[in-house]
Amino acid sequence: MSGVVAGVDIGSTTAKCVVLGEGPRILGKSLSVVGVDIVKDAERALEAALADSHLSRSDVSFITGTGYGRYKVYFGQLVVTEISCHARGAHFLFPGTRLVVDIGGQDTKAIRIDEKGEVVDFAMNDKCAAGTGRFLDVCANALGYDVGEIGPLSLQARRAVKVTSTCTVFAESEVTSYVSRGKDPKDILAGLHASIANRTLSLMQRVGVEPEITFTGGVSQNEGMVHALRRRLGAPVNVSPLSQYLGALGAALHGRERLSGGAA
Amino acid sequence: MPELLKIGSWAEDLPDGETPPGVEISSDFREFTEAESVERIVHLAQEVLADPTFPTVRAWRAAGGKAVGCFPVYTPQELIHSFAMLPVSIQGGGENLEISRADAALGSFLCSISKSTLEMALTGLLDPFDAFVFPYICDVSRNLDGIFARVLPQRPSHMLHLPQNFTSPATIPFLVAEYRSLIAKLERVAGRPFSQEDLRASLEVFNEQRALVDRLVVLKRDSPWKVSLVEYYLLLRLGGLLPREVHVPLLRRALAELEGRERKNKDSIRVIVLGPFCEQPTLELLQLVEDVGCYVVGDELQMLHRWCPRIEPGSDPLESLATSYVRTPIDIGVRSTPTTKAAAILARVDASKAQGALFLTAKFCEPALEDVVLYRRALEGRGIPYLHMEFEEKSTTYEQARLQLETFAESILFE
Amino acid sequence: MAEGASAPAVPGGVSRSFLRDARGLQRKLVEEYYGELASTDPPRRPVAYMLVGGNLTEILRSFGYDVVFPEIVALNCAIKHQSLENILHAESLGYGLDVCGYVKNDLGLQDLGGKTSFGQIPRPDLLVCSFSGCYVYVKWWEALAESYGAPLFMFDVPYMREETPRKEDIAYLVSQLWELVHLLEKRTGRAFDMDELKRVLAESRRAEDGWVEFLRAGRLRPSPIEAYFESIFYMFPINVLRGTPGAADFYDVVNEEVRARVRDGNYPLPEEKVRVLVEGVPPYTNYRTFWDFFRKWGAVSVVATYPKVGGLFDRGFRHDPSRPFESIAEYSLGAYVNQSWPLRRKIIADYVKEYEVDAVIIHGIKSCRSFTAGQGDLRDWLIHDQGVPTLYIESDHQDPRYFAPAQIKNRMDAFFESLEQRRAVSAAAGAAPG
Amino acid sequence: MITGGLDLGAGAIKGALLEDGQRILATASAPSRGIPVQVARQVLDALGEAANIAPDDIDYLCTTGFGRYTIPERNLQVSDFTSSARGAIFLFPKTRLVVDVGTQASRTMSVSDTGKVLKFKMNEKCAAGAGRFVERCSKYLQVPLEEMGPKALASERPKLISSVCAVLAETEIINNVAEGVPLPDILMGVFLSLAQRAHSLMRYVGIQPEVTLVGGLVRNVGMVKALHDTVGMDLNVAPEAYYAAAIGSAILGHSRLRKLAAAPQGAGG
Ligand SMILES: Nc1ncnc2c1ncn2[C@@H]1O[C@H](COP(=O)(O)OP(=O)(O)O)[C@@H](O)[C@H]1O
Ligand SMILES: Nc1ncnc2c1ncn2[C@@H]1O[C@H](COP(=O)(O)OP(=O)(O)O)[C@@H](O)[C@H]1O
Ligand code: SF4
Ligand code: SF4
Ligand code: SF4
Repeated sequence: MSGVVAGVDIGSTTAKCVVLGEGPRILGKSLSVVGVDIVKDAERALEAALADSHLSRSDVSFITGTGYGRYKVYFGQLVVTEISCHARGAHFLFPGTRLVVDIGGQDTKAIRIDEKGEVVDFAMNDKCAAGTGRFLDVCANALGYDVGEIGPLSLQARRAVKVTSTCTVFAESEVTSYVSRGKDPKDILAGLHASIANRTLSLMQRVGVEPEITFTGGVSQNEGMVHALRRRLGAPVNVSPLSQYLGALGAALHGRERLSGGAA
Repeated sequence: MPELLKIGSWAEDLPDGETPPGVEISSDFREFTEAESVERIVHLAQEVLADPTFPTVRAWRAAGGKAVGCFPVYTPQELIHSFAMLPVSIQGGGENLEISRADAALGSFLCSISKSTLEMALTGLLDPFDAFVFPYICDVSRNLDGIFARVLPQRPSHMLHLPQNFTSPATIPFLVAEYRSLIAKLERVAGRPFSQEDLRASLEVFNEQRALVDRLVVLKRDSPWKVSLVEYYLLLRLGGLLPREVHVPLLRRALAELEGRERKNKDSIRVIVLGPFCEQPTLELLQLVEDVGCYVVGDELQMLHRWCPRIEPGSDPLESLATSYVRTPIDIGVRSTPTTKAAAILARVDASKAQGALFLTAKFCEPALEDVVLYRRALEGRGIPYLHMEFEEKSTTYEQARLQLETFAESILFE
Repeated sequence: MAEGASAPAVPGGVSRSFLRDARGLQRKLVEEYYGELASTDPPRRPVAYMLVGGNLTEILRSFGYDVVFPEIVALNCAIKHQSLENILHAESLGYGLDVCGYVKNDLGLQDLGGKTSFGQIPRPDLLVCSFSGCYVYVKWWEALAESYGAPLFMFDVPYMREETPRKEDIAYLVSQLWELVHLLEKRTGRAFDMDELKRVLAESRRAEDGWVEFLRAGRLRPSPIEAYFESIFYMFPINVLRGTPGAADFYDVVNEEVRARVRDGNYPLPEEKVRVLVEGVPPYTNYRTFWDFFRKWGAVSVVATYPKVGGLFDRGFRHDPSRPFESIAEYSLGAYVNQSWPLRRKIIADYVKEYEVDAVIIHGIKSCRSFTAGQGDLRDWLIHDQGVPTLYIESDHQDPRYFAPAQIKNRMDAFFESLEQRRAVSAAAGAAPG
Repeated sequence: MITGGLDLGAGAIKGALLEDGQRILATASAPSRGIPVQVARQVLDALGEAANIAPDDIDYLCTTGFGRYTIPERNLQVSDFTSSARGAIFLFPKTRLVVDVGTQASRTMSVSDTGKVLKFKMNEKCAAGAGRFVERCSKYLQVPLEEMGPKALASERPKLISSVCAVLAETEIINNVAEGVPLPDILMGVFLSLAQRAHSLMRYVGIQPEVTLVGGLVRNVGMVKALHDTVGMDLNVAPEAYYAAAIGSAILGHSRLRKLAAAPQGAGG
């Protein structure tokens, strides 16, 4: 049996898959938008990652599903919540990590982990989708930008506009009203990012702010958000180009442990 | 009316984490004692409110005094005063305070004032206080006391059970016992024993303040064009932030100016504002109410200073204080109504000759929310128009509020 | 960690076969109770509305009143999925989104005529507000008084900030109790009968003994009872039928069943993996779904705070026929939500020890501030000061719109998963030291 | 006399030109994107073109809607409630209750026989009572906005949405799709859920015998049917009702202009 394992992370917004070889080698990965047919999306995510790693289905000996749609990963042998997976993934990339902050499409999580990468405590945004990727997507849309653009733009702000509405539904109207009052979109964006950073900090304080922090999830690809978080914390934050894949990576790692009969 | 000053964007301008510059107020409150015009007083009041570090309390402490923070709506501040301590009304952190830790401790679906008060406790902004009193006005205020006991163990906090049975002969003795429990804590904080004589003197100081507050309330009711809602509110609000001895002369000077004011009576509608008895609307919102054409001729703002007309100290001032609470019928969301809500609201509308009622309730404030239904039923029975809007401490956009207020005014004014 | 599935891994419909006769008897009691209330056969007994916390059932019963608890009517509606309609109706009357779901459900139901699937709820002749532990009680009863025009008796119960009440507190309460007695004498034209009250109190006491025996069964390992979910069924007699022989007899049946469970090895779960304390009001609209989230992980609730809203009997309190008024006064002070946070924390810490609890689940209620405001701080205290793994989740007790199954499940899965992992790790470390 | 009404909504800017406050000369709309003033000009140009008049021929311009203060050339601005009520009465003179489901907000108001607003209510925060929600559903269900209504009509067992939050509701819908609920049932479920919210606003204000629908929702047959079924009574619907607020403000502009003409010394706007 090969030591190749795969992790499939079906989030609320995107599906991610990582194929992991023996040792710390990522053989391939994929990222796609989730649609309405989650079962198919999961399959496609796996196929794409396999293609990326030039492998076929039979080369993979263990598949783990995670994320909101983890129960739809019918072809997998194990399901683990994305909380455990992000913890594991972050620990793998940055072994000193003690606090993981995952901002995804619909959830924000703060996860405190120990030196082995086990979850000690976690907190999630409770009330609603406020302060998540969706919130940024909606606001970006209202300003006529693509999500990829808003981070860099926010960094050019001169004077952040204060955004108070954290409700995704109403933030949109707040943003529109600032535009109509002639505020610079960059300043509005800086305000939006600052407001999410503040929300996120509040979540982190629930579990305790620990010295080494790793930022994961799709929103960690947004430099503006990374900057806002660093500024609000007054401390460095680990980010990696792989950050969005850490859930899938963690899932693969959990699978590997299971395969080798380790603690799982 | 002076232009509403825009203060308090310090949170925007400064890098996060830095403490804001305090408004310089000399330790003897000279600025307040010297402030001659209403315009100047309003300006000072806005500065005080925009600064979450409690400048008046710091000034008091600088002179060696002790201060006790009181959560709204009613606390017997006379008691605190009788120990020569400064009783201060804590009414939230205002729109500039970032809430980050309190959310976690309290839960999401709570009024802003409870969150911002806890946030201030967690971030050291309440350090200028020596003790706290939380009256049982609602479950949130009550629970805050127990949370304070954990997060600020060095500073005593006391939950005061305000009775709700106003007919039992045992109520007044019970309230006296409640006050005695509070007194026991205050004695420890102040480092001196309670004295009936001191309380008697304090009652007189508060009586003087109440008489002036009454004059202001009557002025606002009878000649609403002479004093704007923002001025009115700030003058009252200062009453819970300044030493009473500073507030009383200040209010007297302000009243002299306001009563003599020559202003045009605008074509506005007369409304009574119900609901903001605890958490306070922002100044912008208050101003908006009058901007769209409503004169506020009755309200529930800052009830503490006008709970009862005056308290005769009598032979047992403590009992007099308790009696005044129990025997003064006040129709407000945090006190069970002895009559019916319908009778209460209609009497208030009649007394103020209001043409409409505006319910401004703090978001998540259950005591206020529940009354709205009974009130509106009574108002509908009489064909009195009303509008219900919720507010939060932090609002930067007022589009929705403006839209509804304008419609409300238009619907009364236009045919 | 849960096994992956080759078929949809939806863990619906887990069997709850450990429930036997008591559950059926409870159903019967509820049906009979509402059936009697609904019957229009004269002569009708007068009806008093009352609240669970600090209720004065015994006194009213001694005057021949029937008691209706709108909270319990509301929770029955919610369990039967009938709450949303009432809530929406209350919202159209003007009750805001953030008003307590009990209040909205009840006032909505009343306005719609009081018809439920378990019977017609009669109108009140008297409203007794035991203001014990929740300010909303005051508002709610004011609203009822206004809509029914029935007289309202305000029974003001001081909040407990010290473990023992002051003598002035007791004096205040006893005085109010006598005022109630005089009011009842006036309304019924009957003289107060102290012997009858004592007899009723003795019945209460017997029921209380039985109820406590049931609750304490959670201390066994494994626990033969589901202290949280099962209590939802068995709280009815202790709160509503207290003072009647039926209540005490009911707990005899329950306890017999619990003993049989131990004897037969018929436990709530085949394997008790995690012993849980649950704090907070249940999500009645979805409590079965919620329960399944526990079962899936082998989690059994061995103790819960919610069943104590009607009194902290398990902490030693009993109604006492030899001190009738004083003991009623002490009872009304002892509702769980009438305890200050420091006292609540102490109760929870004691439970964690006495019941050998592994983890705490706090269920916050969106529209209830009395129970909920401060539960976040409680979580913090449990984790950091007490070292007990704790999960906080939020939904509503009455409003199904706030129960987000996917989100709650996700949090529960992650929580139990991490518990399991940490155990596995420490077990591995224990097995191979060094 | 030609008066113009501009309704600057969050989703679209709608305009109407009226002759003597009685005859609709033209209506036009454009989506609200970018700078409102510019879009408003486009709408005004389109109106002028359709009615074949020059911009200067508009004697009086009255704005309403979210952006009513942003247009410098306006003579008057009125609130959305006031204008929609007037528009509804103009279209259906016996209207006593007006329901408006727009992009951001759902509103309802009771009106007098002269079109005066008596009581009104808009949706609270946290309630997914608005058209933007429908737009987003359209996006991720991959059904064009215009087709959502007609598709929904085929529903047999509508799947209601329980969440009050627009964002959480989206997840719920996605779940439903994943569980194989037929598309028409999902769509109708969305409309029925929105209709229930609108209905509770209507009940708050008080149901009246004649109800008129205005705003964006009249363009959606699914929503109209859902509301009809929920309320259980006939509702006035007309294509012009999409422009009710714009029409209403043009009418209000006209009566203001007449008043000004009658009392020339009080001119100004
Ligand atoms: N390149 C990028 N720049 C900025 N934001 C991004 C980028 N890629 C993804 N995002 C954000 O990440 C979110 C999705 O995060 P993800 O972790 O994939 O969510 P989930 O796991 O819930 O599906 C999107 O809502 C988007 O806001
Ligand atoms: N052709 C259409 N088909 C279906 N729905 C439509 C159509 N046009 C608009 N809508 C709906 O109407 C809403 C916009 O309503 P509108 O009254 O213009 O809002 P606002 O006044 O806030 O701009 C949109 O969100 C959409 O849901
Ligand atoms: S605003 Fe209302 S809920 Fe909040 S503390 Fe004050 S009275 Fe209580
Ligand atoms: S304790 Fe909570 S659930 Fe019970 S009545 Fe009070 S607010 Fe409602
Ligand atoms: S509607 Fe807004 S505030 Fe309400 S739950 Fe949803 S995102 Fe949060």
